[in-house]
Amino acid sequence: MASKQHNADHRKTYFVVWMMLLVFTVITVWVSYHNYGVFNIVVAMGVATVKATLVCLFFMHLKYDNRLNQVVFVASFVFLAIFVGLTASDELFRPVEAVAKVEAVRPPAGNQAALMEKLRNSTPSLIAKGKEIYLSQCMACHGAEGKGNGPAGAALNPTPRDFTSGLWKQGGTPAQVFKTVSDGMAGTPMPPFESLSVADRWALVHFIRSLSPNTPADTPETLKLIGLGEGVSAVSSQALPEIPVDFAIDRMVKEK
Amino acid sequence: MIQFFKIFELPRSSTMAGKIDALYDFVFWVSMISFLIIVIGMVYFVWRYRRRGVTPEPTPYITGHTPTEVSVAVVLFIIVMAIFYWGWVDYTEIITSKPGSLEINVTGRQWLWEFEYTNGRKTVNEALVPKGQPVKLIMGSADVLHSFYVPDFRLKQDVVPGAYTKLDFTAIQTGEHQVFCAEYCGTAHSKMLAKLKVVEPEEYQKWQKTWEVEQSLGVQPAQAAESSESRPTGIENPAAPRHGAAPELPAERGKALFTAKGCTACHSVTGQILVGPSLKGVFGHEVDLNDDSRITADENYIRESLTDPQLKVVKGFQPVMPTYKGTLKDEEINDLVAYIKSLGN
Amino acid sequence: MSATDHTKNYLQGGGLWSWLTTLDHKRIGVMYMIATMFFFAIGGIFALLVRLELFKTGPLFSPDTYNKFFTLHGAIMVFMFIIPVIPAALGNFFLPIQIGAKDVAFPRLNLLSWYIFMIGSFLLVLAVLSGGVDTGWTFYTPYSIRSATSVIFATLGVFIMGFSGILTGLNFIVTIHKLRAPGMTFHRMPLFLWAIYATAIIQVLATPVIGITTVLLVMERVLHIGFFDPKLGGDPVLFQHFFWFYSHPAVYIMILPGMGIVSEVITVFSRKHIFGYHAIAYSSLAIAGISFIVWGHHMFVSSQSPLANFLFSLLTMLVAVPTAIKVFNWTATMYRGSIWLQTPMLYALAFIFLFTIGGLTGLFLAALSVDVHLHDTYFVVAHFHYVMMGGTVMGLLAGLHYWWPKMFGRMYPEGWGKLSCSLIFIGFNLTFLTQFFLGKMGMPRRYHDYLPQYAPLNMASTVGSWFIGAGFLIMFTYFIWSLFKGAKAPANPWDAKTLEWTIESPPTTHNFHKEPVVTTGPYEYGEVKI
Amino acid sequence: MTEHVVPDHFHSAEQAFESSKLGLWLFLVTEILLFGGLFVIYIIYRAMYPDMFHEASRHLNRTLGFINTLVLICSSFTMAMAVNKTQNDRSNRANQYLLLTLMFAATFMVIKYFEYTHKFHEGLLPGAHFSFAEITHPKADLFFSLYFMMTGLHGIHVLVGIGLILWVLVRSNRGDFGSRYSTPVELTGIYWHLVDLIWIYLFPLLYLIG
Repeated sequence: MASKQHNADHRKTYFVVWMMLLVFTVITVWVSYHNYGVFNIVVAMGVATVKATLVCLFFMHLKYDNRLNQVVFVASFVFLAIFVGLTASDELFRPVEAVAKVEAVRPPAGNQAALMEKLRNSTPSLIAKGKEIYLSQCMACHGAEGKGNGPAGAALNPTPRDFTSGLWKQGGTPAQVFKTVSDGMAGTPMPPFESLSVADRWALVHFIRSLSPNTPADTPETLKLIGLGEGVSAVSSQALPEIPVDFAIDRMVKEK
Repeated sequence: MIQFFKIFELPRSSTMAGKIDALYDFVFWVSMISFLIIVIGMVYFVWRYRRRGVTPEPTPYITGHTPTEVSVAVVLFIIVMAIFYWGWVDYTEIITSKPGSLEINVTGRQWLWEFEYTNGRKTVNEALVPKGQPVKLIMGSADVLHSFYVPDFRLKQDVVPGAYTKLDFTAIQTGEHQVFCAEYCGTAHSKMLAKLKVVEPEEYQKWQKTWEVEQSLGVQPAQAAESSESRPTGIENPAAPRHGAAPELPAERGKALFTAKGCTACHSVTGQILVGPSLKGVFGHEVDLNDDSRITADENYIRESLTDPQLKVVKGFQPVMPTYKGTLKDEEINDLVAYIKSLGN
Repeated sequence: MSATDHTKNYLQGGGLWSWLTTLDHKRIGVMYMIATMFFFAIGGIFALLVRLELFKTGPLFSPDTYNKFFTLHGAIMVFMFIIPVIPAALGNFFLPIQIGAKDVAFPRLNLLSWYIFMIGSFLLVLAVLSGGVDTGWTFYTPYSIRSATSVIFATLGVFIMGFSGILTGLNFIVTIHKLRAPGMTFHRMPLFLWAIYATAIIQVLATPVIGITTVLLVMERVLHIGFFDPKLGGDPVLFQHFFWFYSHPAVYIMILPGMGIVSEVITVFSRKHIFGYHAIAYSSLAIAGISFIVWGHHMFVSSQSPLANFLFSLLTMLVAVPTAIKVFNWTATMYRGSIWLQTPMLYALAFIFLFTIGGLTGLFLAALSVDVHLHDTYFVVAHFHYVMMGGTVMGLLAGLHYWWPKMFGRMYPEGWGKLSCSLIFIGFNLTFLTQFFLGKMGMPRRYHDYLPQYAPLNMASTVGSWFIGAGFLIMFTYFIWSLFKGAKAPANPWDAKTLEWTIESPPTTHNFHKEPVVTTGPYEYGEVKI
Repeated sequence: MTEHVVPDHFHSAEQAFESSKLGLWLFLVTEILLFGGLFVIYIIYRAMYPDMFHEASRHLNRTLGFINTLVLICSSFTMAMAVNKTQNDRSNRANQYLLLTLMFAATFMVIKYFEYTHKFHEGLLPGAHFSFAEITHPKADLFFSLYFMMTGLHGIHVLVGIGLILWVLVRSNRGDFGSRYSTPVELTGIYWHLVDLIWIYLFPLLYLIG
């Protein structure tokens, strides 16, 4: 174990190191309130590394330790750097068109959102169209009058929703019903109907809500679910085939 | 011995195939030579210095010879660097898109390939490309990872959901090339096959023109009044000569369509339950539906199951069958019904 | 050295409870061996089922069942057999003895790592019983997130087994650094220990990353955190980076111990000093180092950036150099030796033959343009079976036969040993040489059913797998038989010079009566000074 | 002062101490690589979506993060003092410092608890459960997934640290440690400093994005 005297001056260094750590923390916070652009990250990381080395050398006694432990500790950072470097060499250096593609996967704010916005409010013609689609796609499980007593529904567990009851498992606002129709309900036999076009699904939503006594209106909260309001949170994969080909092509041409 | 390897040869049907085969052969012979050096050396030593009696013979005290080891390392390093560089040069050619290539949108979906041409024409598990013209596939996936692999072209490219990937090739041989899915994607990964037909450029143009004319007349391809000769494959190639002497029976055409359109992915013809019900011995018999009613599986039921699959779903199955409305022509539906009828005995 | 009866050997004394709570590295090594060999049998059965399905075209099992078979074959063989078997079973047993120590540095930690390994494998067995997993042993997202099979059990099992690997690796590094007998400098250690040391370094550095990967995969399925799920904005290729950052070093965790054993066996059965001790020792460390910078060659065609492909292809080529030096040096060791063709030597020669093919076919897959053609085809399946089974398993069998007399004090039957070795060798080549050509003809991996043109080669491959099955069946029986009926083994049946042969077989609980002082290197054979 | 017996396969207590220290440093390597994985995801996604990280991180409570950093630094200091006191046979002073360290660790977890509940309430949840109107960037859920994964894993390590310090405190009270044998205290100390070191990096990366 370290000798007595050796320990005595340890206590002094601990105190000094402690103070320096507190000061450095204040510095990092202070710097973060001023915007120096990319310099911010460099300062933040620099100060953090200085604090880390202080803790390592003095608190963890690495300074007085034998060479093997020092090599072992430094080696872990070397291999972590390899992991970061080579993974970044792939993820951050992909050809622009592929990265741009990822953005294009988002339903573009343009025509898609406008279409969704227009179809969001119910119209008699939409309800009529919805009824026709309902009879071909949903009647088997949800029954002719939407009471959830469809012939195929009896065997399913849980039994299909009875729309006339006014109860909604995933919310009854137009956006929420749209999301349930588009993505289905995990853990239940309700499959995603993403193969139906957006217009058909809206028609269905309005027809279904016309059966139900409880029809709450949309809030910005629920609109988020289907990508209206300011941004989109859940990217439903069916957005992909919906992309008109020409949009993807001209996006590619612009990139090259 | 060379002849022996020939039977494992694949046709070289793209500009890249020859180059990739050249590097393959080079690495093959480098490996064969080093393998023989090591193995013949080993066998000779084992035979020459085998222990004859019970007591081991005296052996020399050799602890190594650094110069030979270093020279082995250096020689090998040079060879592998050459292989790397050669591979890299060919690879850059594989990934560079040539200007003016024909762009086709490919979507990999669990267990079938959808092709979409710039004029909006859609085909499933089948694509026609002109010979000699660079083609660029813009590929996206609708669910999980897939990989578009054409062994005859020696090319493959993963299809990643959430991003587009691209695969460039220039076909130099007409004919039919098999497309595989090379990235594991679930139950029917081995059934996710497609055919890539390479035809003469004029034929390709005619193929597109006839379709575009139909479109402009506002006639839905499914209901298009088919001319008398019906085409065996879902794709009309008017100029293609009718192969086979006897006119094909609709059932035979239906059988080809059954695999071509990806039905085998979910429906077996052997009675085995895959994703969907087996179609063996179904035609003409009673079928229980999800809504506990019973109907006889006649032509109308099969036709309706192709266009609106979710209407009458067989008991115990999920309504996940995609609709073929718009991608199957009417006479193709007739062929498929004929084929399923032939399974009905 | 007649077996002194006053100190009982480590096998005797105490019932099951004393085994289950033992701190003796030899007993823990035997317990690891029993567990890993049992899982090897299960993995092997799944392999035979996979080959049975591929015997001819047309479905024998349903596609889902087949997908579960190859997934479980992969997962069990990799995580429950080939990674732990040599380091944990043979390494645990012989590392302390070969450096002249009484035990490993942390005996309690050693027992804890065995229990963690059993808990992890219990979870994987639970995954098998609850319907199996059909995602492939690589658990690629997003399919592993969507699949309805019990992926969570399997990934948690892998997560827990990872800790067992870390603790073993940690134990070995500290033991090698701190407990070597007086006089046993690093350059007087047997090459098996250099290999185990390099493997332990990889285990400690790489295994935590599979830990975080499996945790994140479970979080994807449970909390939908979305790092690797394209539906939530994540990138599935990032998962592949995480998986292969561990899994490629893991394949070197598998092969390095095999190489260590072959170095031992070749020198003893050629009665010659190893050719280039320093070259082989430091190439083990070089391979361990390079193994961390090459993982991207698994992802050349998965939309990886051209820059990354360039770097990974270049760095992967570097691995060929230290590997080639090792193979060259083993062959050179046999020059002017006195070669005694016993079963361990047969397996070592089989290792050199098969591993050379495995290594060289790696060159095809490291070259970028050829990999675009061959990736995810049966060429890759053949390559890694040649390296893993042709390499590690041959090395393991060489080590098992070489050290069996020392571990259990019984000789295995030499004739049966040679028979099963030739059966396995022939069967192996028949099974996997054909798969190289299947791959060249473009047959993709993990195919439940294949096109007719691939049928003849697949049939031959399945027949080959039956030979392998027969060979292993014979081996298991004669090993069990030898435990009870085998001839009593002398202390040094092969007249070898490393420390484990200076004590009785089976060794006493404290290995050495008097702590050995090492004065010479491990391979001082060869009397004729040239 | 109960006599500590050196396990017989070691030659000396010094060798036993050096071995367990090397063993712990190797374990710390695995901890760094475990957290390293999450840092890699952070670096990749921050480089891909820098504006999203700026926007999302503004919704973290900086003052609480700042206080937590100070708390952990103080706990690191008290831990170092505890180790020093143990080595000087001043075990009752050491117990007090250990108690102080425990208190700091507990305050850290309490502050964390408030931060988490506040976020659950606001809907700043990871991945698919993210439903927070103000942030418009479609991938904002990635930041909060990262936030919860990193601070969650770190929190678990703090809990383990608390357990270790409690165990060491109990044995120290019993008088097991002194200048001759203080390995468990030193090793727990080094582990605790690593937990603090990881937070030193977490705090600027998550909270202080400019």
